[in-house]
Amino acid sequence: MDKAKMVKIYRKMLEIRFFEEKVFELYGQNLVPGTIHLYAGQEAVAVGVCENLREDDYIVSTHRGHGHCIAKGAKLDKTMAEILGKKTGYCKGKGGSMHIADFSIGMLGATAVVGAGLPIATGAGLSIKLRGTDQVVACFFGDGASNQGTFHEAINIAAIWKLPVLFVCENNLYAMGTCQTQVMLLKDIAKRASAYGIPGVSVNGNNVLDIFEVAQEAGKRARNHEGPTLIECKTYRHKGHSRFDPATYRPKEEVKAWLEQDPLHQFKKWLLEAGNVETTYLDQIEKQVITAIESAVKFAKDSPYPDPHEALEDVHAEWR
Amino acid sequence: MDKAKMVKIYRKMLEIRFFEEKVFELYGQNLVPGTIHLYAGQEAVAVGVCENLREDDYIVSTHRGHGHCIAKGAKLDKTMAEILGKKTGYCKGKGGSMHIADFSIGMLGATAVVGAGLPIATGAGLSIKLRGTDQVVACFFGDGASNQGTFHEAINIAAIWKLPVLFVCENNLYAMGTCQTQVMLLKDIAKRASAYGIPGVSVNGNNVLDIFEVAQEAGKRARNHEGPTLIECKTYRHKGHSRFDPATYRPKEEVKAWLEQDPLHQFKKWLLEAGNVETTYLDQIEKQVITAIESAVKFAKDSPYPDPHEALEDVHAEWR
Amino acid sequence: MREITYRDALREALSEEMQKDETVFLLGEDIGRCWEGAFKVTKGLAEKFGDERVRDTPISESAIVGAAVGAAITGMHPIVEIMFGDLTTLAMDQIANQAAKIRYMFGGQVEVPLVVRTPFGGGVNIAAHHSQSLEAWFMHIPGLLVALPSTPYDAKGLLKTAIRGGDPVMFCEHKLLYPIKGLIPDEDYTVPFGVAEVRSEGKDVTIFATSFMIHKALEAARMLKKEGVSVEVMDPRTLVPLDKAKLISSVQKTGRLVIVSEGCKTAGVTAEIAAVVAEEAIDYLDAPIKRVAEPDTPIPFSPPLERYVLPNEKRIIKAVREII
Amino acid sequence: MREITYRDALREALSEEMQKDETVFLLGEDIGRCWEGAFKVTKGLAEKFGDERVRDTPISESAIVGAAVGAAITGMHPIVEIMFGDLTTLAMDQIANQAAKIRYMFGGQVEVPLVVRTPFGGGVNIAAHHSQSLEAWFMHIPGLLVALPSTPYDAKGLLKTAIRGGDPVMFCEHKLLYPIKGLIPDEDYTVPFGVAEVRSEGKDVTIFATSFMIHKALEAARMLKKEGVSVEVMDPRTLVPLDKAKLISSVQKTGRLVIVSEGCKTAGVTAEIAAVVAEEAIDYLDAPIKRVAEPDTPIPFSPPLERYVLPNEKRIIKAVREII
Ligand SMILES: Cc1ncc(C[n+]2csc(CCOP(=O)(O)OP(=O)(O)O)c2C)c(N)n1
Ligand SMILES: Cc1ncc(C[n+]2csc(CCOP(=O)(O)OP(=O)(O)O)c2C)c(N)n1
Ligand SMILES: [Mg+2]
Ligand SMILES: [Mg+2]
Repeated sequence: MDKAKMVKIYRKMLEIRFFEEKVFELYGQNLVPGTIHLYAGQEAVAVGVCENLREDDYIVSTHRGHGHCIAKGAKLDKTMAEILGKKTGYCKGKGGSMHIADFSIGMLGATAVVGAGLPIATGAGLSIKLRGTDQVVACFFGDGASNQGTFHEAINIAAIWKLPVLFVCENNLYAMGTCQTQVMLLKDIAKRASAYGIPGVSVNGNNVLDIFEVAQEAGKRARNHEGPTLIECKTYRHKGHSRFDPATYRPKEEVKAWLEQDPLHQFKKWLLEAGNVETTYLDQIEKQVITAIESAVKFAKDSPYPDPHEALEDVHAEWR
Repeated sequence: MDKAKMVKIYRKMLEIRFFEEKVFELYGQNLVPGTIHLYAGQEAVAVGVCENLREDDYIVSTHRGHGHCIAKGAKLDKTMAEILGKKTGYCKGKGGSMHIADFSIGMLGATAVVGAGLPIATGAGLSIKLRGTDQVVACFFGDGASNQGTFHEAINIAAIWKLPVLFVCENNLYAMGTCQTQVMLLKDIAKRASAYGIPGVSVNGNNVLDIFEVAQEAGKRARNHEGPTLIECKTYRHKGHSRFDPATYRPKEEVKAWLEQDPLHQFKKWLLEAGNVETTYLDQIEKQVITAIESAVKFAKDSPYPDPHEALEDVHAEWR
Repeated sequence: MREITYRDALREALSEEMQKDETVFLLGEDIGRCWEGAFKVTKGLAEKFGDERVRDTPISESAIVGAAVGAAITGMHPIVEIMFGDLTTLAMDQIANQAAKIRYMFGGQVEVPLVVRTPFGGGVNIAAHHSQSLEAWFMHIPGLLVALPSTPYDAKGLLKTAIRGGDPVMFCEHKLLYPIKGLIPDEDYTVPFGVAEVRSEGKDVTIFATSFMIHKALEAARMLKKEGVSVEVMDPRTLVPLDKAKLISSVQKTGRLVIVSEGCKTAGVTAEIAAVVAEEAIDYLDAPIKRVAEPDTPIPFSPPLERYVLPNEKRIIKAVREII
Repeated sequence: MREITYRDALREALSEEMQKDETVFLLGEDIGRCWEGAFKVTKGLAEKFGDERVRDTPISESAIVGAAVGAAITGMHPIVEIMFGDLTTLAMDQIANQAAKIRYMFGGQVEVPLVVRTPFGGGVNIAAHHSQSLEAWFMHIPGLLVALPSTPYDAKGLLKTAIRGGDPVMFCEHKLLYPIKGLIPDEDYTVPFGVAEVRSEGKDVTIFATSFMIHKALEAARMLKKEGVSVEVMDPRTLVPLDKAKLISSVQKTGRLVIVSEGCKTAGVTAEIAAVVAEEAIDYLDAPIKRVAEPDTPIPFSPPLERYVLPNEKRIIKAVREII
């Protein structure tokens, strides 16, 4: 991997981290309607996967989707505006945090129904196959989602039709307050791949380079018509599940241990030590990112809310 | 296994076979409304499993359920009457072939929605656990059903809660016209058990003694609070999927090979050769079975249809 | 004009649209060359268009519809067959939460051109899990269009419109209609959504009927005619969009309305139609509205029981007489 | 009498019935000790009754409801919590085809004593997948009972009735009702199904409203009173069974009917109520029926948009004025 790429990865991860910190702050100021599910702590997954994707590749996202959007190349300002319910947001304020999409960059949208994205990603894979392009789809979902029937049905279909889908399970150990160990006997969700005859890989979800490599391999297989891969990224969310969750169900030591393995800090350290990148350069990037986020926030704050009657638009396609 | 048990097994298998032949005949005479899914060819599965069950154990059945009913001990006459839509049938004619139940013997009913029985069986298992009895549940379903989301969700739940359920997959290679190889990459559906951390066993579904043993083992585990087992029985249906299906999608050689492994003939042969049972005794049983079926048919034919207005009864429980 | 069956009319629509548009493809359980559809609608299509475009699936209703959604939002025009309408219950999240809402939630960024074909209705003694009519559920979910052709002409024309459109369409067929015959033009044609058809003109009472019930309504109208009652029979052809204008003008003319539809009475199709008239045209009514539907029971298996719950000519005539 | 919240009232019902009847148990996602329910209804119950009877489940809606069905037909009284009503779509086969139909299909051999509790409704800006109201779907499926309490008193009393009964009950709560307070008796009581409650007597117009909308209707009634309009506000408390008699006698008295319910207008709760009156009591009406519901759109996220689609006092008052 060349330096430019490494730095780009760092920048993206930083963007996500700072973006989420800002969302958290704005939330405290009562500027974010509804609820939020922050991605902080899982940045390595979205970025490690998406850095293998082209603009015309697709992703399918979840309720915890800000990171996926940014990693795929969504604009910070329109993302933030959507989260604030503004007219200038990606979905004109209709979707909000849990339903961001940007079809112009292959971001096929987030669904707030846990597990509902897997069949949709499979369908995008089928579409690629039928259209005969060499695109791929990355489908993000959580450990909790892997107990939904859709997980089973969709991966099986992708397997038998050899569809170009990367099923990326972000195993952050919890689904709301429910620990993985309560709801499945397996330790490695990746092992479920064997039920469909496809490869399954468990990877350190806080190491962006590991993820990058695994996703690269899976991407190659996909583009080569060799079918889907199930990638399990073991990671951790830094905050509670949603708005008011203090996450007291997580043992303190566990939280501490994971925070020490912060994917961003680890990668920064690696860049400085093994990557031959200079601190000043990273500081510079950090400043740029902060500026970009500030300007996104300003854009979002300054943007108007949609007009109420716009609620009646966009239900049906144009042909009616 | 003692001789009496062996002979009982034979008798049950024979009952199912002759019963289904009769249903087919009555169907030809236009006495069976709707459609039918015959169990002929798969007798070893229902009998091999159910001979391990007590009367207070449960089974959950499918659209191809006559064999399950008879194996669990349902009365031939009330079963036949139900299939003919008569008032004297198990469900007063409301259920028909696809929805027979006999709660008095723990037959919790057949559902015609493929895969819908698995969660119900899991719930019966949960009920047993909560009530603290040592009953077990056997849940029958097909190869096709194992691609439903409910398969995944239900087995996972039974696994984590260690519920006393035998998930019995009758892999007859086809789901309607769809061959197993078209819709899953695995050869052995039992391997899917590993996705849930429970044992999975593939067994010759045309050998009743093999099935009996595997189910015995699984039953012991279940009664011992060690949790569920996935049992795959490789078998074959002798007829088409349903009423008018000539089953031409099945290669002739395949059909021939399987017919040669008829579970009933094999077991009969074994009884005569290894089991020390005399032909005359088996002939006698055969006669008894034929008589029993004839009388069931007579009962069913002679029974009245329900009164039309009975259609309005049984929607709600008594308390209203 | 040619006379063909409803089943063949559907197949022609599929075939012609697949011929014309490469992005149109079919998926569903047993629609391919081995079985060719539980009701044989896709007969011959796998041979003609190949297994890739006439795609057998595992028994995974939720993922089938979901896959169609994913294909629809990435440039394809999928047509799903769900073998029995009762089984749409298994895919209801993908239908009602995903397909129906994606366009809206994402601020109109994308269309979801997707057709779900499925047979509803009773009458063939296959009991509670294979005989329901659930159109009312779909009507209740904004974003979905709901078509329910009653003739071969409409079957072909509405299906073509559905395929050419950009919205998810719940295309509700009826098991007993597949073999019925009717005339269709030789050339390409479509039937627009939202345009009701008066199947028989009359002035004493309006019978609004859907799908297979149109034929029962026409039969009732013929019998009533003998008694001197002039019946207008109206077929909405699509429930979403609904041709309110035609419904209301017919009620304005006749002053009496009987609504006939399979599916359970409570909160069913007949409820919405009655409500529209009670809200927007009550002054034209000279009598109570009558609804003829299934009583609130599941569909029973045994023939005398099933006959008892399904709406028929007799019950329609009785309803008409009660308000004439 | 004590004043407690709707949330606490529900919890008391659960707790008291669990205390009384060993076969009653709870299952659902995050209802156990770690989270205690997304809306905290089950707070403290796991501690009190143990993890076996207050059972956290995987995210598997279909199997959760299915498991409850299996438990219900083998001697238990399960109470399922589905975290959001929108997610019942994932369990619709188990709800509508299994739970609802088992008793009927099997000729009355068994009861299915099962309660599915789930919150519906908008108003908290959580967009299209977490804000729907789908009661109309359940009404359409025979075999299900549908309760929708609007007060703490009813929440407790109806839930007890639901738990003690032998039928599957869709118990529809409302997100905005959880914190509201009301009086309940100290002693054990139940609220019967099928008995509507007149929340405010009046003679000029009847407002039939459900769930959270009762409070909007009462607010509207207060404001209209100032203008000299006397409004009768009726709360059905259960939609199945429906207290038709009380509805009709109120309409007979007032001659005017406004029906208010969240959920989309088309084929929704308001449709059935309008249809019942159009069929059985049209002669009492002096004006068209009015329906106040969500327009046919998904629920949008942004506050001004969401406010625009949800029914409110203003729209109710407007509807009343249009027919007064
Ligand atoms: C089908 C469904 N069930 C329940 C919920 C409520 N819910 C929202 S997020 C969540 C937990 C999801 O856990 P996981 O898949 O591990 O993702 P994570 O939140 O950890 O990123 C739940 C239960 C939902 N939105 N959809
Ligand atoms: C959910 C569902 N999808 C489709 C059908 C239609 N159908 C009935 S039986 C059947 C095939 C079932 O195959 P399998 O599970 O292998 O059982 P088998 O018929 O071979 O015994 C299908 C597709 C159904 N009844 N339910
Ligand atoms: Mg998680
Ligand atoms: Mg099979």
